[in-house]
Amino acid sequence: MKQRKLFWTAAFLVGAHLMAGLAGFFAPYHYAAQDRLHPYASPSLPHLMDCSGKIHLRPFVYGIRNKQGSFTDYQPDCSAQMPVHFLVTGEEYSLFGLIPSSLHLFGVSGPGEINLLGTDAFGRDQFSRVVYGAQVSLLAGGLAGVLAVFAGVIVGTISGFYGGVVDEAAMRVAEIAIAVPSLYLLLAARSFLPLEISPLMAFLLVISVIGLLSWARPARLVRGLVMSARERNFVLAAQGFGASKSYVMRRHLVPMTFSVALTQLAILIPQFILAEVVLSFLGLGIGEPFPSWGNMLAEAQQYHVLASCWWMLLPGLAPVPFFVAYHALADALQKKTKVNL
Amino acid sequence: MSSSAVQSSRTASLLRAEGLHVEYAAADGARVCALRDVSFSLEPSQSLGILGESGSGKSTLALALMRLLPSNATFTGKIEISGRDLPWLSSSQLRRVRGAELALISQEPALALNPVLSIGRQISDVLRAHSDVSKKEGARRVCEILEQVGFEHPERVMRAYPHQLSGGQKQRAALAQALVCRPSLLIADEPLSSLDTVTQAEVLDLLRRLKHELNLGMVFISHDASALSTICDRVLVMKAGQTAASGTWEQIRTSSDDYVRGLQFTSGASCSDASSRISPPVLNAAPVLEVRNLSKTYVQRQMLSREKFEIRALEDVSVRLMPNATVAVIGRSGSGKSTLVRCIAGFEIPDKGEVLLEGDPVQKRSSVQMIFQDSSTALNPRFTAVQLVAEPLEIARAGSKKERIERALDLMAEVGLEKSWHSRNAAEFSGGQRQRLALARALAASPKVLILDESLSGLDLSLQEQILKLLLDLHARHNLSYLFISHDLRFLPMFAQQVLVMEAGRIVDQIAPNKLWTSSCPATRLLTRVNQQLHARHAEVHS
Amino acid sequence: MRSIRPITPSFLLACLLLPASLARPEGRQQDLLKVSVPVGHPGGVLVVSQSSEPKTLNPVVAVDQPSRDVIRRMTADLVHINRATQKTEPALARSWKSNREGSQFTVELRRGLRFSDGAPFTADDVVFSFQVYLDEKVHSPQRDLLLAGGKPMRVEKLGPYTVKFSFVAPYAPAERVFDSLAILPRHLLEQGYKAGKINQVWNLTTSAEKIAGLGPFRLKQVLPGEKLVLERNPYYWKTDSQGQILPYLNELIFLTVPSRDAQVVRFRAGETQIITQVSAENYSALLADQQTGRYKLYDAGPGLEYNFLVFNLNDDVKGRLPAIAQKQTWFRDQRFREAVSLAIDRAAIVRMVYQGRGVALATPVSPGDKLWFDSDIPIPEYSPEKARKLLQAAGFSWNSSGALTDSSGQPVDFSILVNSGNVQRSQMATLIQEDLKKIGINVHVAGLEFRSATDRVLNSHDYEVALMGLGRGDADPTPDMSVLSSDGDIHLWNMGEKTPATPWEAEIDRLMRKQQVTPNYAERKKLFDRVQAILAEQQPMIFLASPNILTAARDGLENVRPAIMDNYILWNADELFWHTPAGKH
Amino acid sequence: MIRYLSRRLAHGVLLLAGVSMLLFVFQKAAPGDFFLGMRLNPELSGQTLQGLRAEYGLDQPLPQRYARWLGSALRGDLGPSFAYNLPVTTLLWPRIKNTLLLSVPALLISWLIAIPLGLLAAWRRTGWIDRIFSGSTSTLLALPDVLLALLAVLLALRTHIFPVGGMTAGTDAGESTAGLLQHMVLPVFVLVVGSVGPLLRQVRASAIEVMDSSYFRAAQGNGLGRTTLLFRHALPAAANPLISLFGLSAGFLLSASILVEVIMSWPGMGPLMLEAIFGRDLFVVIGAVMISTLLLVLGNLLADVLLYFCDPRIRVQS
Repeated sequence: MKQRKLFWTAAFLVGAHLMAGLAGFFAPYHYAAQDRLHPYASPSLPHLMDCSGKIHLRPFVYGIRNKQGSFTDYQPDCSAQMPVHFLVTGEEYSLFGLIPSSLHLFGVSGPGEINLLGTDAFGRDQFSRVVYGAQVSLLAGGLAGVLAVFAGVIVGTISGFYGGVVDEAAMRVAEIAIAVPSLYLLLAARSFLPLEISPLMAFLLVISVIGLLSWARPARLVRGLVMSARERNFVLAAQGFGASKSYVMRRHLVPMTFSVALTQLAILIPQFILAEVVLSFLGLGIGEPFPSWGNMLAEAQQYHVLASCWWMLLPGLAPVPFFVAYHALADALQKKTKVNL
Repeated sequence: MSSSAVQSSRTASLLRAEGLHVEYAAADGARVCALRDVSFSLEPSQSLGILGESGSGKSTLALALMRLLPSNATFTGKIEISGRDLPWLSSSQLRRVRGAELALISQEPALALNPVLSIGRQISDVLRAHSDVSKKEGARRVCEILEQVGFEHPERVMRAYPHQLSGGQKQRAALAQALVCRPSLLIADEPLSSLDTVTQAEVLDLLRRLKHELNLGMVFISHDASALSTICDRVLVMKAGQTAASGTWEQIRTSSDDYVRGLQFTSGASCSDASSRISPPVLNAAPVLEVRNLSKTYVQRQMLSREKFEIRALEDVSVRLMPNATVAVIGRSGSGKSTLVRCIAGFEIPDKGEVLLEGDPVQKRSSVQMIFQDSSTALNPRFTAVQLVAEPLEIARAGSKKERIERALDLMAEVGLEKSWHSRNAAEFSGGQRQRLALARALAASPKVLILDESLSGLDLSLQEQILKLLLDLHARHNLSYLFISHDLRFLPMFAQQVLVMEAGRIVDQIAPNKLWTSSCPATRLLTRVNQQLHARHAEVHS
Repeated sequence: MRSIRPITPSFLLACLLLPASLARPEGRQQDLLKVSVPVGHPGGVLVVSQSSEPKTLNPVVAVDQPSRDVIRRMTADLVHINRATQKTEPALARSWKSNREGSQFTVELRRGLRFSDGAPFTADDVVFSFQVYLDEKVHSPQRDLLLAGGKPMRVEKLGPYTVKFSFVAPYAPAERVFDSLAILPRHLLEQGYKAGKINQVWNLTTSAEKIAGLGPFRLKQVLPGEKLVLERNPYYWKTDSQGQILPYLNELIFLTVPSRDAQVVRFRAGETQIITQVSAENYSALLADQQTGRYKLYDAGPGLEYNFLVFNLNDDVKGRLPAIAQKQTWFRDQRFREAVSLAIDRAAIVRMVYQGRGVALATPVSPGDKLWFDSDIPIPEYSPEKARKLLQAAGFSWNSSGALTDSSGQPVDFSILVNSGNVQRSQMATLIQEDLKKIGINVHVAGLEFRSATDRVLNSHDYEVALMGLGRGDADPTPDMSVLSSDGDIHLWNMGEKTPATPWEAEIDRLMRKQQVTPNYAERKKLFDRVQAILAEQQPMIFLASPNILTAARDGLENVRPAIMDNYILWNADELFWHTPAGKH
Repeated sequence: MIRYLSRRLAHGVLLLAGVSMLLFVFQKAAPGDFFLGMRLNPELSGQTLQGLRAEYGLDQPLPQRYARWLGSALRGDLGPSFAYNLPVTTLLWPRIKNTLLLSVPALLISWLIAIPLGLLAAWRRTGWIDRIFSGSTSTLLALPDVLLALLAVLLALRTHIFPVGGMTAGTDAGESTAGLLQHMVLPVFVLVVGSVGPLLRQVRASAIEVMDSSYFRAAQGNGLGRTTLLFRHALPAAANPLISLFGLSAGFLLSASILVEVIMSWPGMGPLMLEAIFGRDLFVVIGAVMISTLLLVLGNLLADVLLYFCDPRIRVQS
């Protein structure tokens, strides 16, 4: 049963990441496509019944037009019915940045747009941006998580295996790494990057810095594990066969940390996804026009958005299914780890 | 108690189990049957022994009787305690039965006591859960029971925490906790297996005494027939979750079933047979292993404390091991045996003294190999069998990968493992097979000296015998010298040429094995006496 | 939520203070200033939010807006710029005379005035104040404005109420620089000044009785990080037309509310009573429920802030930053700059970023600057077609994928550096990115936090194009010299250039220097118009838009006359009053 | 004990020194200094700013500045704030108080919720209760603090039950406890919701470990009641990792609420720290981090002392 749960959560996560990777297909529009006539349009949900009460078989959305004297208040335009189609050709995009395509999962025919989650200040489709934003947020979480765990396993293994002065030094440095706020370093890191690299690259580099800086916690865990592991009989036995230190670490100790590392990864990735939100909130996140869950949510701190555009808060909920899945994965891994050890 | 007495007078049975059936849902969704149609009954103040090899479902039976099965287990069957149907009790009724009428002591007393609560509190909590006693009265009763289980200073024990007690004391405290409410039935799940022989004898004595004093009904679970035979009226033999035999000792003893017999007796014949094959040690040659004046002191520092504790684990210990010889080291737990072998194997660095291999300080560590007590910890669970055996070769960079695998397979065959098992993980082998695997792997390192650190004590009697036979075989074939660590003296005469008795880090007696029972050294005499006590019935049978 | 207490402390205070202020202790003649505004009732409390807390109460060192906003309510100047008319008018100086060339001013002070602690105000205080401001060791930010021709002004006391100021050269804006130069109480500060500790006095931990000024309010209490409470100065020197001593309000409370959006939230919830500045989007949101919210919104028209793109034309990047130096060949071409300007949809910026509450700009001077705006200069039109033609004429072409390439086939792309903390400017950058894509220019928007961005523009010059905004604090061209003159401190497009790099820059330098010494307004205006025309033609900076000054106040607050200078709504705090005397909302 | 504590304190001092040095280096690495921010003001000349820089010693080389700062820090003076012209300690103290006013109750409430709920979840570890539990803790963890705080503001704005921000009403002088409590409700609530998720998981995990142990099964087998089992037996045994976590959380008392404070305009360390970091008000940042680090050190020390009293294995000598 647990195996099955593990399988399904892993399958969900793979699927969700794939969906983010295939954002071009799932998103009806490009993330940067502006519709300057319709900023802050509220979500347009597909209808089956039109203004006159007639039922249609194919779902459709209405176009919108500005209310008198306002830039951001709209009313549905009953005269512009736009049926929803599936697998339509639309704007060009490239899958994984390689395969050019113009096929989209769904879209509407007609002059207007379908905005399942409304539009933002530039009239950009929020749904498309959430889907594309997943790329940035998940990539950020994954990248930083992998780096943190990787660095943590290396430092933790060495520190736990050698003990003594090496361990003492590593742990003192770890304390410092935990105590220092990374914000300061981020300012430095971001400002040193050349400007001509794209905001996406710049952001990924910044998030990598965060990841590398977060080695301390996984390192402590791995260290504890290695410290107990190096006293285990099979490690002693290997040494009894005359094994070198590097052999013992490579063959016995590091593999033993894998499950802890994997669990840490499943715990850290969500944390880094949230870190991205905080960074964006402070204006240190990914730059325009790239969407991320964080910089989309950051817009909601503006009063007018908060007070009158509730849909702008929705990107804040996007991480929820991922977190549930990641935590389920972490739990399942933890249980598995326990059985194995 | 009075109500149960009334009921029991009607049904006349203290415990009746009928058709017990337990299945576990395994992680991969499969169902594993741990207990299959087991039935028995027990009259008040009677005791029933449950005998079986490890994995035969004994512990599942104990948990089922307590209704403490884990959540992935499904139970069917009928259990009546003093006429009440246990599986149908509500959780609050069940709570009232547990501890008051029915109590459990389990395998590992160190794990059965909450490490952060004082003994007194743990016992009085049980008392207070079942009867409305005042604090003072409670303390008195706790004191009383502690005295009854043989503590001399119950007040001190009440304030103590589990880690301050020795293994035997812990088991006694656990016993006090189980018995404080005067239950009519005690389920003892391998209460001896984690104790050293001396303590085993003490606890066994105590149980016998309490059984009489308290009129206790008892279900005693063990893999050790000789210990069981000293306390149980009747016995139930289990095999793979099923009843293999049951009845009085007389009936069991005369059973024709090989399994049932194997659990009780060693066929001394095969052993002596093997010992005849033992090549005599070369006495005049230089010792293959010489340990000179080894001393080792551990310093323990308490967190938050300035004081240091010095534990003198070894004091001026010297050992000489001749080629092809076997030296046994015996002693109570904590006498320094393990430290000695760890120093020899190079896992510890002694403070003083030296370890010489063929006259030189040990150069190649692989020449001295160690077989650990619990082989499951000595084998990396991630490795397959062939990887495990080939590991010493890989480390020594001996031959090509193919050659190494071939050699490993040969070694597996030599120790009696099927070559076709090569891709199994260590966990997929049984205890005895794992010990063979460990041997094969030690041999792969072509050692001169093999240290056997209680290598037999985790195994059932029949398995012990098989491994011993294998050891004797290998001894001859590979020109090995054995350093044999044990607290069980039964096999020594057939095996060792010399016995060293250790106590408190020193060697207090050096003696030939056949003179063990006549030694004048008090430590040796204690060990021999206890062994005799524990295995009294066994000895009887053997003779 | 809040219970109505029978006697609020502030009400009690009003009762106590009122008789005291009516019965002035001396019968001596006082030069009070009578202002003609609608007459109000005394009493009440006004709560206003500030985006960060004041850093100091010391006028000599204060540079940040929150500190200045508070200090200006507590102090007074000799000559004051009327925020509504943008012209100077008498304040502590009853009158002043200047010599013909405009280099010497003789100021007659009002008599019989008192500081808020009751100490009398004389010429000595004026002389002391200027001594402090001009002291080089003090590093007062005000000093720089008091220099003409690089030399400090001289201050002489001619009598107990007469002071003479002289500059070494004619100084056209002289009158205006007296504005907001707080006159300091010599009796409280001289000791600190002599001890060399003038920078440390009057900080947020100083007790209220040690701080005094000539402004309408005086300090009552500081709750660090939270709020600062001012109370009515009973010795203030302005009266309304009926002779009531101003100010009307009993207390003025500055609440620290870190973000502009949170300020709106607090206002909307009724916890503050005015907002100094509202963003256009928030303004629209507030407008929607103005009725239920019981507040009024004010649009004071275009302010003095101007947003612009600036091209990196610094010479020192050559060799040091080759990639940028290469792009500078495009940037140096006036036709390229103009094409970029033509491709930017300024109307869309005004509409999308300012919700229509702003104006497109052709020069740094917005129409809000009543005295210096030149309506003859047209706003650059939005025409990607014209931009394309211009680029073609300048030797650019487009490759097969539609990207603009220069004559050597190099694709034209650049990054726009923007302060990521500024929502409006980030939005502008996003819009411009989209606009320039239409003429084939690929733009990266590089958002950096404020100081990192500023460091690149001012110090390292490691940027290509920057989107920035500057505020013109005073409606006068002189402070613009530091941007426009080629030797200016923040001559953004070419920092630290020794001599003007181009003839048109030389021309700007000449015109700016000339206007500074021309006393006649009409002549100065002509000179500055010419400067604006050159800027509009050469476009070293592409001026984009200027937001309207939008403010809001709760219903019942009277005499609210928002202006585009200084603190937009509090500038006449002494005249504000609650329609209902208790001032309850 | 004294020897141990002094060793830990020495570690703490080492940590403080390391952190401060690192901050100096970082600060140097981040471009621009405090006074750069004033340069875009057309009224200020570069010369004046240069003078101000010199006055604060910003023109000196880094090691020299660090040495000077270290010297004064040892005397208890953490340097001046450039922006406020005040000693950092004077500046920080009231804000630390305000922040603790939020974070300490939030911390305590979170633990008070997490312990019984976590124990219960561990007890009822199968079936739908567990699914709801893990689903809701994951959701709690997934909701960014930013979103929670914004939702709280929205709630306050729509319902008018609670004030939308700040510590006291604008017109209050700040003495009324009732008013203060009213203002505390929402931010504390947001902090609790934001922090209770991981605690719940931790409590549950530790408790499960204990409940899987044979001594717990033995206690169950002895017929102890549920409350006794959970609170008298499971909780003390599961306490070790929780106490360490509790000690660790002391280090975040000052920083955990930064975003909430900013969004809900609580006059604590949050707004000040952000302003100081972005404004390069060096000594304010260093001072704040120093105090945070000190809390971390003290928190760990406190955890050790608590462990000493809670865990007899540490306390009693064998």
